[in-house]
Amino acid sequence: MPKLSYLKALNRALGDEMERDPAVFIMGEDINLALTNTTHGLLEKFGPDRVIETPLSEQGFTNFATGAALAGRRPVVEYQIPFLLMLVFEQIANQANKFSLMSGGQASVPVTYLLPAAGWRSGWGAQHSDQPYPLFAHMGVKTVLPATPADAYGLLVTAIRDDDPVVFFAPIAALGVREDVEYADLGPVPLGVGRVHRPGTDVTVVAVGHLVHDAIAVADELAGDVSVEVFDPRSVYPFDWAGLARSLDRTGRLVVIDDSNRSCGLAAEIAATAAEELHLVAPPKRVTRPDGAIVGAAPELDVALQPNREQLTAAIYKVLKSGL
Amino acid sequence: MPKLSYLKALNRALGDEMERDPAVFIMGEDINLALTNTTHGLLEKFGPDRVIETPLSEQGFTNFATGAALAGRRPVVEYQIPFLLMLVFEQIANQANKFSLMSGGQASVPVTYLLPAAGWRSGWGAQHSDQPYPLFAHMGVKTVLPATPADAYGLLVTAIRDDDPVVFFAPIAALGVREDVEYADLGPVPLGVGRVHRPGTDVTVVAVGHLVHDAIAVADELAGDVSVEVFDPRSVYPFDWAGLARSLDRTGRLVVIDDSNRSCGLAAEIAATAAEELHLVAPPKRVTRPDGAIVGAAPELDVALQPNREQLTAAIYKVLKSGL
Amino acid sequence: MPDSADIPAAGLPERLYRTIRLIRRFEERSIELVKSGDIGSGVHPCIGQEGVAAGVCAALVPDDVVFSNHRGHGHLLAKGCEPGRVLAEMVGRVDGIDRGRGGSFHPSDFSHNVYGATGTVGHGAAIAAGAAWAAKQAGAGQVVVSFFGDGAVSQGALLEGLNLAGLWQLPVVFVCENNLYATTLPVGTAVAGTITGRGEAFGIPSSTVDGQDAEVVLAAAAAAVRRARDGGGPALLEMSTYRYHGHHTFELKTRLRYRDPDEVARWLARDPLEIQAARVPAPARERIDAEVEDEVAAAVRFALASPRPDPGDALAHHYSTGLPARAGVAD
Amino acid sequence: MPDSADIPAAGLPERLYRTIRLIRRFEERSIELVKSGDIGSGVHPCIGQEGVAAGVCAALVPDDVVFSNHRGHGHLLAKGCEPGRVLAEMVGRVDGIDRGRGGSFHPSDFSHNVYGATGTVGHGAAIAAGAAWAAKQAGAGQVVVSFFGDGAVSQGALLEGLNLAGLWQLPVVFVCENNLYATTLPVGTAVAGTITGRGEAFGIPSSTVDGQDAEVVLAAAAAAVRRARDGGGPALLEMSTYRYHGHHTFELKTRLRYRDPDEVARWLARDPLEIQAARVPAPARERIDAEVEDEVAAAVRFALASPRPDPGDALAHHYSTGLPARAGVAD
Ligand SMILES: Cc1ncc(C[n+]2csc(CCOP(=O)(O)OP(=O)(O)O)c2C)c(N)n1
Ligand SMILES: Cc1ncc(C[n+]2csc(CCOP(=O)(O)OP(=O)(O)O)c2C)c(N)n1
Ligand SMILES: [Mg+2]
Ligand SMILES: [Mg+2]
Repeated sequence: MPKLSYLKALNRALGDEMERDPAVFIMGEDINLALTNTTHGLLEKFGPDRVIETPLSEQGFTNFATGAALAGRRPVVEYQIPFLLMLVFEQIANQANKFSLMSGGQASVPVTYLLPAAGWRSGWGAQHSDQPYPLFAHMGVKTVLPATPADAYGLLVTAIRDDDPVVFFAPIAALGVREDVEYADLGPVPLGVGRVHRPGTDVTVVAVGHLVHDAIAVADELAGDVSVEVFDPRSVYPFDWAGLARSLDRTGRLVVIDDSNRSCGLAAEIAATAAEELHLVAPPKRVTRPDGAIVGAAPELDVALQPNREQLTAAIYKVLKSGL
Repeated sequence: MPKLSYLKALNRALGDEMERDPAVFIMGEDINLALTNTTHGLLEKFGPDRVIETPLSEQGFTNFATGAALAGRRPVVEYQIPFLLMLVFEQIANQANKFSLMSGGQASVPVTYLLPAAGWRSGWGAQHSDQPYPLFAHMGVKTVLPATPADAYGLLVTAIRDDDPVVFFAPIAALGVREDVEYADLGPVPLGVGRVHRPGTDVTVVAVGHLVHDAIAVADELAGDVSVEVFDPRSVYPFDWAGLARSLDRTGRLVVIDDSNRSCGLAAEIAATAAEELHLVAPPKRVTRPDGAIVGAAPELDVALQPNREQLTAAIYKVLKSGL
Repeated sequence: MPDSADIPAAGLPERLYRTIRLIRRFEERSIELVKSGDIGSGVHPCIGQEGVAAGVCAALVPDDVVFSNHRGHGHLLAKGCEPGRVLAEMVGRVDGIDRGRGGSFHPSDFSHNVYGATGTVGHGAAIAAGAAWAAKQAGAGQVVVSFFGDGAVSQGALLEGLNLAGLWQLPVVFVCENNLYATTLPVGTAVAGTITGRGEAFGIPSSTVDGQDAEVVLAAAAAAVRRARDGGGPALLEMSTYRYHGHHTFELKTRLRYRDPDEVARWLARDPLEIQAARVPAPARERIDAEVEDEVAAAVRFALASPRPDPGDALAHHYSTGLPARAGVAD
Repeated sequence: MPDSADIPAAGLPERLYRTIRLIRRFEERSIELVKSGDIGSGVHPCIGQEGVAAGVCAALVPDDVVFSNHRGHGHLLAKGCEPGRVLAEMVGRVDGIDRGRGGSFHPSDFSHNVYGATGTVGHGAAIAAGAAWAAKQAGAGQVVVSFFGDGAVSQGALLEGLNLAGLWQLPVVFVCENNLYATTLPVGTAVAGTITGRGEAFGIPSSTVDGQDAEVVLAAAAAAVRRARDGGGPALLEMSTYRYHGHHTFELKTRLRYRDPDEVARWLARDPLEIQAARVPAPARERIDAEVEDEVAAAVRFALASPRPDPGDALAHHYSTGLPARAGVAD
């Protein structure tokens, strides 16, 4: 079976969808030369009418994509750095995502916003390592954060085919992940449907993106001692509450490990919903980033601010020992 | 005792701080004529070097304020509409708020971002009624949302004097609130210190902004039947966790009513922290906006999407009946 | 290919007069409906600027696309939208062009290729550039018009959009309605350089046009639209115009003083309605006036008779796929 | 008032040569430290562009303020920052100008009035306008310089900043280092119109300058700085220059092909170091070269000898008031 990398899965999904649907095109910075590797070979195959190299005008071309979408096209817009999604936040959350509503359903804005560089870049400092996906969830913008190559392929295909704006976060730390897959088995993955990577009965660990792999590693480590279920929602918004409910019905205990900031982050939403609406026999625990930027030029400072396996392990034992 | 309105409190705080500290100035759109009334009389009193009317260049003048702050000034920047804080989100959260960190403490950016129009405008549609404060909390930007005229005065003074960026949300629905105060009693209110508006023993209702007044009304209504404590954090970030802990130690039961969207909103953070770290004898409940924009030209549609007293009352009874 | 260059000359003055008159009376009735509380948002009246909407849209064919802005009623009526459905939208009823979800501020009517009016001033120009790119790719000769005001030309996203349009030679006509004020801000205190200079900086042919004379507007628009249609790229037309009312009907209460009465008087003397009326024989004018009265009266009746939306539907249309927005309370 | 117009002519060629040589050798050593893994972020080398930093900063007095960008080492060294502390910052040590919190990408050094380098391309120009406004208000004749690249001129916030600077006649000199590429994007495929045309659109005197000749750069900068200091308002200087290395040291691995070897050769033939070297007598040059070698060697020793930050301090400096950032785990 061929090994598919996460990065190659993105590239393949883009190529397949551009092949399948002439309405699909991609725009962004340095995509002709595939600086991020996601667009590798696309210019040669589809030409400059489908692969649009843009100036450094993120707000302008994000709005531009909205206009092209209103006119029937399916743009994929690539951004090189997480903060660029903050720079265009208003164009996505307050404009693109509201056209359907404001037009009473006449308009649809099927744009995919692709960030193939979410999260920490070692030593790149305070402005290159954010994980702004909770911001989009808060505004009700469809948002995905796949952990595996097959899910990355499937959710990118789904995002492109979806009639609403969808923000796609690909964590830097997961881009190298490889998976044995039959290409024939690759296909769309529905929005809002999670996945249990590892069944367990003692505690549910919710993780997204690259942290899914850390959660699986910890689960393996603790196997025998603790039966950990690893639940990966895959979509940040809409969220698979039913899937999480099924898992908590089994375990009754919850730990969330998340790479976004703590306050009003994804882990907060999961812990809050679990506490309010789902089956818990012990207080939930969160392992997240602090509410601070990744620090700077000193990797040791950065690492100190990132959720890690030791913290996850400690949290798991804490929830096992505690009860309500 | 003179009656002070919320709006007048903002105007008075601006005037007092500009009087006290020549480094303070205000910039924004239509402030010469005080379209929002917050700058009433300031141009006449302080002149065009301290009251700067700006073109429609929100990103430009938000960055401009950062530059003036780095050079030792204390800008107050007014925005007319909630979404404008999304438009400049990157300039505040990724730039202004990171200069202190990126400079290793050399730089400070004492800018106050003043939104005297937070929340719903009846019939003004999908783009004029947002409550984006959880977005700033998520990024660790100091954020306040006072409910009363005296708190509005005190927190605006504090925001202006604070050496970090502070976003000040004044809810439209609270601007008309009036309060008997001795001007001599007006003074700074510290960041991150909440306030118990009404002590109670059965349940803690956390509310911010204009919803504090609804919470108090419901508490009064239920008095005799249920003893409701109304806790107003006043600051969204930093949050007064110690104050909330003291309240929950008394009540053990929590309802949060909040006008921001549900997912990853302020209520999510409060419920999550309470569930994880504080004393609860029953699952917390949230009464929030849906993850949707306020709808449009039909007020009845808008009202249907806003948290209301009936929902709060129902939630209070629910948490009283439930246990862990 | 549609051809906007040959606009039937026959009855042209009458057609333009009719459009201007319709917009004028529609706006006047709208203001009454604001006062009566039927239009909850208030409105941004375009009274005084009708010549721009009438002239520009007369240069378009139905396939052409319009992006409007907050002062947009005139753009929609001139593009051919039904007055009754536009007004129903403004009063928030189910028969509105947007089912009451857009309102006066965010009108769109895809049946007439009005793609919308985002509330973010200036950003519609960049959105329009994207629609124009799609039109160019489709190759059917469609032209996109983006209306915005003088305040919008200091918004970065608009300037970015001009760059993209100039860079890729897109079939878009940028129509800047320079009414000298952005709310209370005089254009001279907001714009360093000139408005046309901003278009030219991005290689876009730009010119200033008398926006009070619909026939002058039409001539300028027709030339720009024709060039865009023929692959000649974008244009920017700065329309010198003036709003006779406040920025928004809230000025009926707030009474902001920021315009010199003499200035107002000078512009009232160049009323686009009167300028065009003078070109139409009295009998025809009276006939048109009567027809417009009936049409506007019918529109008001239609709008007010339309049912209010069911609050139970408040979460509908948030997503094109029908995904219901997540509710604010768990049951 | 400080006066940049009378720059001491005595030893000027030597001073400019020394600065260029220092930047060149500093960058070459930095690249070695990237290869050795000591600089984790990699760097954006300014080799080939040293004439711009040297010439512009020679026109400034210590009180003047500089806003740098991602390709900023040269700006800092030319402004007088200590090479050792700048390098310590790049390797993330506590003796760095920003205590290791800024790194190569976000350097600031308030002791030399370098106010920082935001990562958001172009936005520094708008920030610089605000600092210039504060300087104008202070009335001490301080001038602010904002360095940015050709890619930045398509960023809306920069264009908004130009409008504010032109509108309010602020003492800011916008220095666009046009090295023909934004990462891999050729300027001609990004900029409709011209770069100077963008400045002029906002009423800012703008000119194109040979960025490879430090003395030409200095003359142009000195005139602009003098005018700004005297209340004459902003200027935009487009410096024609070229980077001899990749956009970022990641190109050492990725080997992107986007520049014609002949083009590279043509620009190598106009090396700012050689151009300035030709104006300095051999003995002086050899003395300077030796001094620079010692200075850079000492800088490397200083940087690598400086302690690494304590991970326990990771939450420090997030807030000027000392508020500790909220931790990611509750204890
Ligand atoms: C980006 C942005 N800034 C501010 C506002 C608030 N606002 C709405 S309309 C308006 C004035 C616009 O003036 P102009 O563009 O000249 O159009 P006009 O109202 O004169 O037709 C302002 C400031 C907004 N909606 N969007
Ligand atoms: C707003 C923004 N867009 C994109 C990037 C990613 N990026 C960093 S540097 C750069 C190229 C900048 O080119 P230019 O302005 O010409 O400066 P140069 O690198 O050539 O010195 C890009 C695209 C960014 N940091 N900020
Ligand atoms: Mg105007
Ligand atoms: Mg460049």
